[in-house]
Amino acid sequence: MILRRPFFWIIAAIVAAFAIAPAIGDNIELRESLVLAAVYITLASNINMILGYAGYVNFGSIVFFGLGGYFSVWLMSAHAWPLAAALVAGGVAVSALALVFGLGILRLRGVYFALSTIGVNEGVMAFVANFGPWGGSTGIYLSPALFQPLGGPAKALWVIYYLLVGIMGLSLVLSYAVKRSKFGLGLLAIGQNEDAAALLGVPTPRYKAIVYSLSAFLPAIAGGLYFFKSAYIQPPDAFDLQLSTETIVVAMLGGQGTVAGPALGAFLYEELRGWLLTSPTFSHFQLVVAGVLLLAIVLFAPGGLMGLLYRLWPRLRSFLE
Amino acid sequence: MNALLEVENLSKQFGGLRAVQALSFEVREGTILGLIGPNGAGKTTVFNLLNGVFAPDEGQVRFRGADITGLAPFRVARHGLARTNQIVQPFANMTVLENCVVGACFGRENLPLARAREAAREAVTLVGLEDRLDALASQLTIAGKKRLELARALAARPTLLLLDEVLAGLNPVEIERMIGIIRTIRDSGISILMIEHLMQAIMSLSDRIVVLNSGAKLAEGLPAEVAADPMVIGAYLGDPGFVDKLRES
Amino acid sequence: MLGLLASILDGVLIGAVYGLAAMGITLIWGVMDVVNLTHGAMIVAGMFAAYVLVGAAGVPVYATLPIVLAGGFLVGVGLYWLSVHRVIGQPPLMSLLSTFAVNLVLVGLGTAVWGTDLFNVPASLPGFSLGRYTFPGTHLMAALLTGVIALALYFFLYRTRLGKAVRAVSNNREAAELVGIPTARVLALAFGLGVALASVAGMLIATMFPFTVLSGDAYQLKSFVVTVLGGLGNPTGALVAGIALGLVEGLTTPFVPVSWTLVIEFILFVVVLITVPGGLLTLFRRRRPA
Amino acid sequence: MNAKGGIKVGNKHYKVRFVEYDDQSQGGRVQQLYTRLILQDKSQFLFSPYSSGLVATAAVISEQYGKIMLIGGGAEGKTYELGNKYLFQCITPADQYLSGAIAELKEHNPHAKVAFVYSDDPFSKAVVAAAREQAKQAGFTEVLDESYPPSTTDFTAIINKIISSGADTFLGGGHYSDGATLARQLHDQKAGMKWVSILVAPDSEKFKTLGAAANGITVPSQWEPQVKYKPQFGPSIAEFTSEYTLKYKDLPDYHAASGYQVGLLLQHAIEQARSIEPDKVAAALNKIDATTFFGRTKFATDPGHHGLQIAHQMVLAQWQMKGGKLVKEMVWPDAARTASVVYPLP
Repeated sequence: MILRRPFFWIIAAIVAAFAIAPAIGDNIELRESLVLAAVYITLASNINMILGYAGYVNFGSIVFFGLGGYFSVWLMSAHAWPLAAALVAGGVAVSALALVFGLGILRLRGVYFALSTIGVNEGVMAFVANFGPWGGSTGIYLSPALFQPLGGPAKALWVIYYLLVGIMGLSLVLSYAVKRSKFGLGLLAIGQNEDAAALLGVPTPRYKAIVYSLSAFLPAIAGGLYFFKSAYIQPPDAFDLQLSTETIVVAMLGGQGTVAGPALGAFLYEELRGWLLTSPTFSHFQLVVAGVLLLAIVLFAPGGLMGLLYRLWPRLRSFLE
Repeated sequence: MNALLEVENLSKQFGGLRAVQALSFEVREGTILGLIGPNGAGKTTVFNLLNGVFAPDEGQVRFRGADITGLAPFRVARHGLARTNQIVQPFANMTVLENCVVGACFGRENLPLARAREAAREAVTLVGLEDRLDALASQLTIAGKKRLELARALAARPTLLLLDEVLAGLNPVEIERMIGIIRTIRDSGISILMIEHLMQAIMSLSDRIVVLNSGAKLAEGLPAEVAADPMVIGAYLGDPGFVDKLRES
Repeated sequence: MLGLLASILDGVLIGAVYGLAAMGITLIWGVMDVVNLTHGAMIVAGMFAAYVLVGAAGVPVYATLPIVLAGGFLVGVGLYWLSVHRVIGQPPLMSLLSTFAVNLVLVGLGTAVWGTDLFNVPASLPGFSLGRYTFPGTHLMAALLTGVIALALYFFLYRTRLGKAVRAVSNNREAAELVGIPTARVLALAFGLGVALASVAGMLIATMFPFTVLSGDAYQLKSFVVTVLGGLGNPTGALVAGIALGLVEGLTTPFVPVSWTLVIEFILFVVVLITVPGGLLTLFRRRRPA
Repeated sequence: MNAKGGIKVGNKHYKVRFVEYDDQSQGGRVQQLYTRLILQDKSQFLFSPYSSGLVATAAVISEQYGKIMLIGGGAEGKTYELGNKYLFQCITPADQYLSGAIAELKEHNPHAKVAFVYSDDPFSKAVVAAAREQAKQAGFTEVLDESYPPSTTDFTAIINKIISSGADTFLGGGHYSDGATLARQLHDQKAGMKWVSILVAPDSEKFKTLGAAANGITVPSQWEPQVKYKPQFGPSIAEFTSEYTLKYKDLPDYHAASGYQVGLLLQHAIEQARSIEPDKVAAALNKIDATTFFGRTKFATDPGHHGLQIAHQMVLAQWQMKGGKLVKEMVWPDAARTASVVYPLP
């Protein structure tokens, strides 16, 4: 049924573009820039399910990405698991852990919830920095030999890229499928007015816990891929609160609550950052530029880019969600 | 006629304040029960206790024979007990139809999305909002929002509907219309428990009336009986001392 | 044993300063339900203001306090009109993001101007000793000044007309508006006060510890922990919680490896949020009727 | 360099073009930018990012393309145990950071009671892990071992712990603000240390703003302008220092020096190899055992540690009060000594 919707084909086209563009002429530089875009899109689409749909501000969503990275990297380096198994195991473990955290902190609402997510991220980071099996604060360094089963580093980086694009595609499909489902309708109702939703029969505690756990799964796998690619993982990189906040910025930029918005925002933001970093004029002021941009959106266009597009072409709403 | 909802010895205390004290009553199938009382009598608190917004300190609530005391609000809704809010709480950024689909999806029948849409359409038509189907809830007038609130609860196809002051804030024309809607709902087989301040309206709508004062039941009976009860008159005159005197006498 | 006592005492002194910083966050939250994410940047601004005033203008260290206080207040009022006023009354996400955006700009500018090198404000006062353990005079002075500022704030909020207006707006904005209180201006005033407290805390910290442009993050996080322990919106709670946290740190350091203190702190933070969102003080207060 | 005709290879002259980006210290950025350097900017040789983790991340790219990468920042040794072929560490690895301090201290106090207090980060941990062994061999007693989170801002309780432990020697630190705070609080709280070595922070010129708290603090450094090596090629120490000062209006620190050193070594290796073929240049680098203004350089060539720096020595600097002003003096090794060490701390 989902296959018959035009928007599904838009997602398919985005994924295809990501897959094909760098393959033309073996354009590795484009690929490396798209890797980060794919990671941002994955993170933003997933946080959008809890932020945009259910209305819960998760400042610490990066904890899923980091823990997923740790689980997978550790399984590969210390227990010689193959990549695929390590990734899936990481995703499942982190989702399960998210369910446990979620049952605790999802009793909180609004700012209290937002603050608690910072606490979870910082607490987990401090714990991992002391956790011996994961190398404590030194983290885990991966041997280049681990790239051999994938055909050496050069080929491995392509494999990782395609897997990441796949995860990105799955994130978009998941985000879309959730939005079109009864579950998604319940989440949107929670996001608008949680008490009214509960009175109408929306099982709010269960739905919130499920979406929190669900939004952890794909970012955890993306984390596994990302840190496998980086060949090392350390607490400050894995649990980077700055990246976490950027994810929210990206979702806002595109338009929270829409499916396409976070992806659009993530792509533009990443390309902008990449450009600012390599531009001699702005490289020292890129934080300032990002801040001014964000402030302008929050104050003058809270609906994000999608909000602007909808206002310009209202008919867009019917097929671009 | 069977008792649909049975409330027994219900009590709730907030800090030192006894909001509801040892309250018992029942709603029979196919009837309208009016719940009246002066401001602060604890009427909305009773609704909140029935709905599971608060858990009672004491007492029991049985609905169609099942014990629903202290269940979470969404579980109560699943049993077929729907409710409107005194202060309207629409999902502002959803359309009228989507608002009602939420009701239909998660209510008693727990419908899948496609069928919920049909149920929602029916409910919207029943309250007469069919021409605003795709309008955002935030764009409706107060009267429109009140009707939306009602439609959303109806879409769940409940067995019992709790109405919390659906007439407040409406002009006479709108009130007439709403009273008509409420009658239609009752005639379709849905029982109703309603809180209302407009005496005339509730006297004419209700089959029976329960009067609440300071959280306790002051009187119960047919509308005509209650209207003639001197204690009720005293309570409404706003002189609690008068009531106490009557009690003593 | 003496060492433990010394650590506890000093923990209390420093904790008081953390409490002062947290009062800034909690005051703003209490009055307008906004979590001020420029807090860390404003603490750093206070540090650099002290550094520049002492270094370049030759102002005596503790004479910078009123200047930083006034400057922080003005900057805060400006920030309110720039970034907060338009998002008052909107979902909490909006104010979180708008203040976060300003924070990015400030940190970006700070890094461009000062880099990430370390800075130190030369301050030295005679302290006193307890056996082999010494309490630096700067720590005593900072705690003392914190007490004075906290008292002044209390006096302002409870004894002046303007302070009463702030509390009225905090209790019920609509009602305050109905009785003729210019709420927007009162909100700006409260935001200015909150920022002033943050920058003064920064100035006092600068008299004790060296710092960099990026020091704000650590102090902001600490302020969050203190604020939550004390109860969001409760200035007295913030001060008490700051002192309590300093006490806990002083108490645990001799026995627990320091690298675990953060884990303990954040577990405490999350557990308190979930179980007593009103803050630890509510545990001691008798329940009042609703 | 280009003004002098570039690098001479046989009878060809290669012009040098230098491209740099700011990696924001983010792993993902590093790979993106190094790919850009290799593919778009057509870089033939790479200089490393700053920090051991980022070196490991960049190495995935540089090794993939068979590009030589010279490491001027990132002292951790682990990366070289992973079988990389084109990485060359030009600075002393972490495990040698405190060996000078321990050797010098042994001259003055063979029975030192040491408190190790260090930041819980990979670099500081690696430094202390090695120093712990070296201290034991020197006959010192370890009385305290405490790592603190990198975000720690107040060390009061830790310093009381040091005082309680009866330590007379402090070894540790980590980064800028924590190191400076430690120095200042050790002084403010009159901890009574006779010897204090702190990583990284005291190397900054800004450290002297700590005033009396800075006096007597020792810091291991990769290089200081005061060293006295006799270069076999490249500029003399005086030439490098004066050129740098002329251009940047500031004294060079060891980051600047190691930055110059990696370029110098690369130029030397290219000239020796008479080629810019990576394998030939790598072979030339493997053969280097030479002293420049930066000190001696030799890379490990066994497969288990390929590219690890095994010859370069740290120097130990001490802040000393001279005529009311704080100056950084070299106190170890003898070859670099500019002043005798002040022991115990004033």
